[in-house]
Amino acid sequence: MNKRISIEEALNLVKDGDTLMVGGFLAVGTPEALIDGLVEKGVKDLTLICNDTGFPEKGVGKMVVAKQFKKIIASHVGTNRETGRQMNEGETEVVLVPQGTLAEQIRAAGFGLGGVLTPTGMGTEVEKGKEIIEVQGKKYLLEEPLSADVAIIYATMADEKGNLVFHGSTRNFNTLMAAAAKTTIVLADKVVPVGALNPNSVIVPAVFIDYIVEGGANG
Amino acid sequence: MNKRISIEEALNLVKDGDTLMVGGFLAVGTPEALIDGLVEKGVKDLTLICNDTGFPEKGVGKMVVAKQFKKIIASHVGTNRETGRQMNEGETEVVLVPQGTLAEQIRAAGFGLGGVLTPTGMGTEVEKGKEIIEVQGKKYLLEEPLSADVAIIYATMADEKGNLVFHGSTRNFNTLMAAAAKTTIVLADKVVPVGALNPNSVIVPAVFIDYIVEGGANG
Amino acid sequence: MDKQQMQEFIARRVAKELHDGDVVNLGIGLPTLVANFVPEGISVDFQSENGFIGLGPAPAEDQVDLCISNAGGQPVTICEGGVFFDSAISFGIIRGGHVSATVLGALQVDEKGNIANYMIPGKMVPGMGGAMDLLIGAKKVIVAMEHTVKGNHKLLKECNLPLTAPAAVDLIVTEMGVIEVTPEGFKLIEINPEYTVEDVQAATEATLIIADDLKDMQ
Amino acid sequence: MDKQQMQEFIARRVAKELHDGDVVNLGIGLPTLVANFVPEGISVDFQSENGFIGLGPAPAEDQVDLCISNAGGQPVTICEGGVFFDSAISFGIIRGGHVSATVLGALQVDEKGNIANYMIPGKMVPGMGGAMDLLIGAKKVIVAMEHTVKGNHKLLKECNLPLTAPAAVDLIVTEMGVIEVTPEGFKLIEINPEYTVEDVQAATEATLIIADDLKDMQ
Repeated sequence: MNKRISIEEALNLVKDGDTLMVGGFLAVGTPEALIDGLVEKGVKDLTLICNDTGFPEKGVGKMVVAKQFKKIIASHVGTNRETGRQMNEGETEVVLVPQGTLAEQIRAAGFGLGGVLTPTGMGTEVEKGKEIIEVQGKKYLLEEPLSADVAIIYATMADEKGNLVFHGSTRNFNTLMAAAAKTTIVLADKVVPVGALNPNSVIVPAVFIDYIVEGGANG
Repeated sequence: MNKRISIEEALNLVKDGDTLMVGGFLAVGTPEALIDGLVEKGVKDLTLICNDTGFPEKGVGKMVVAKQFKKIIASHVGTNRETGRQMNEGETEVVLVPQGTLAEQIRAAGFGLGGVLTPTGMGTEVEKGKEIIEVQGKKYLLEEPLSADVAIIYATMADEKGNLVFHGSTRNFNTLMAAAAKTTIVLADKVVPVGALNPNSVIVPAVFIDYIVEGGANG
Repeated sequence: MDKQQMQEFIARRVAKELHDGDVVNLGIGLPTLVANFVPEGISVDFQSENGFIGLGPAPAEDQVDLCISNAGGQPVTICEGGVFFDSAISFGIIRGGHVSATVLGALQVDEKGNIANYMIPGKMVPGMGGAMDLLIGAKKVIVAMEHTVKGNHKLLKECNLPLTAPAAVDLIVTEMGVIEVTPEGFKLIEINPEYTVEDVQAATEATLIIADDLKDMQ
Repeated sequence: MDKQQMQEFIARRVAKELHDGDVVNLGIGLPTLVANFVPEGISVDFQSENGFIGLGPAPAEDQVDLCISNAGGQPVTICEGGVFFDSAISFGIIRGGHVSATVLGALQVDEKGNIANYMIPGKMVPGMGGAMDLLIGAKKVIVAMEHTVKGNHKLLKECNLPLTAPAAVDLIVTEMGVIEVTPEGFKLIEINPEYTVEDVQAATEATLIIADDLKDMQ
């Protein structure tokens, strides 16, 4: 079981039309080198699931500028004017989801749940088209799982099995997306031998990781 | 904000009739010294939420033997014959819940969710009385949140704010119960000054912890 | 007061609502300033919804760590005793009621405590980010904003922009005064001595209830 | 074969179902023995539902760490590259389909793949622990057990004890043979040369389909 692959091999795992999860929060904790590769490769008609659409010249926003998405599911697109332009001109479908709901939907997919009930979005446009369920006298929205064909995530360090640790605020959605895709590729700043990480401090267990690419320091 | 209290002060926070969460898995990662104190204090008519009922002479099982519970919610009671006796003779109500479902119910309460949809228990006696909801063509049970008045949990180490770290397989339900009770008391083997723990390695953030008791090494 | 003085005046007043041990989430813009005015003698932890508690000030330029950023993506620091976590835990903390208070800006607030602050249809649709969860989950919701925008009311009888959350706001702090959202409507409990009650009412679409013990805002 | 030999024979055959890189959860009792027979040249990680991957053998008596235990509460070790986690993550791994295979014992299995292994009403009600999640979530469910109990059938047309999960079992390995659960029913694909097909059928309530290429079980 060797999970290490080259960046070229990793890029070949993303196909036109795929649903793609991308880790990161305003481009912090984003697998930047994989984004650059996907822009260059020109894969298209993707559905993006990401916290936000980064900036036009940083993070997943570069793929927005390259018009690689037919649909974007995110909690915030305000930092990338190109997303707004594509949305307003009807070029790209944009679904806005409350950030905590997005986190739970991705977690639900990865953890085999059929969804969660959340009070977030009740009484707002977010409830449109969703089932409302009353539990213990309080009303909640039923939010369904969100899964993907491929997740590209970032980690500060991986061991050769794929156990991951993170520094700073880079975890964000990376930990959740790891479990929620058919194929998960991690871009790690550094890869260390098996046994080098403290089993009490690993944040993402290797069981969720299919492939490891080394390099491309974050930031 | 000084969260450190004596074991006597901690025991006074548990009242007759309370719903009590107790961390631990077959008495591993159980706040044993708090269990001993509650047995001695004789608090009664409690509802227990715990993975299991430990052993007659170890873990929360000591409280079962002392007949302190009117109701027990657990995934497994087979290691404590006294629980089985009380259940069979109608002395104590026992609700058996699949372990993964119990974990999600406690997490849901702590994280403000109205419940989760799980496939676990479909087609078994577990589905009795529960709502069945179809999502994306598959049927799930709606499992509601489980909260408590007081949670007593264990940690290997706490800082003085209440940030927690764990060694080995002691986390189990401790991390989840921390957020799910009105009052959470942690029994930590060791308490260290604020700043002594690596912010990248803390497992339970202090925001969930109300009180810290030092001592009573696990095992 | 120039704009900066006005914003600091608001932020200073909001900071008085904080208590020792509180965990507080500050929105971007004006609310961020609140961190500069935490009263002496109390300790407050700031939560950053992108994944930590213990948000500290911006670092010196040569101390920047690009992996430690706030919810606006800017480099910040983490205080002693802080802790990093992922987005599921971050919003578990928020949605689960573990955040003592959130301070947010708003486009509109109405007398039922409804708030609109995430989109102007057809014009500006940045998305709600974490705002909907914060409004639902934080124990206390404080809106910190200028009382009007270009002479138009922001404190309304009824919001007409899409809501971020219904019946969510507890307290509104502006440069004109401090307003509680009560079951009966907006209640002016403090007033900036530079203004009269009539001034504040004129700048507010909804009818104000004036507190019997109306105080000066400081 | 005495009881121990029989159990080892079963465990050794189950182990042949494992593949390099698999993450496997073993139930208590007979299934635990499978860990001793992992074929050479492949690496398998064992998951322990109480909170880790990388379950290793029991430690020497002077090496016992009471904070590292298996799902039966006994002291064990963790292998290099292992990782500890809490019960929510543990069952996220299980329910989410990230466990390659689980090996469990059973009281009854029927030809639809229904399994009963957590209670005998009025007699034994230990609880399901993690079994229901494992049966729902593991990619492959292997039942490892003796073919009959005190001369009574365990492989039935239809389970009459409360189910732990419906239509969950993929493969059954006993001392008599290896049985696949197919849409048509039980299919005997390997037989212990010590028995005849008639012996196995007599010990099985449901009608067996005999594989065209029935092999010897080794």
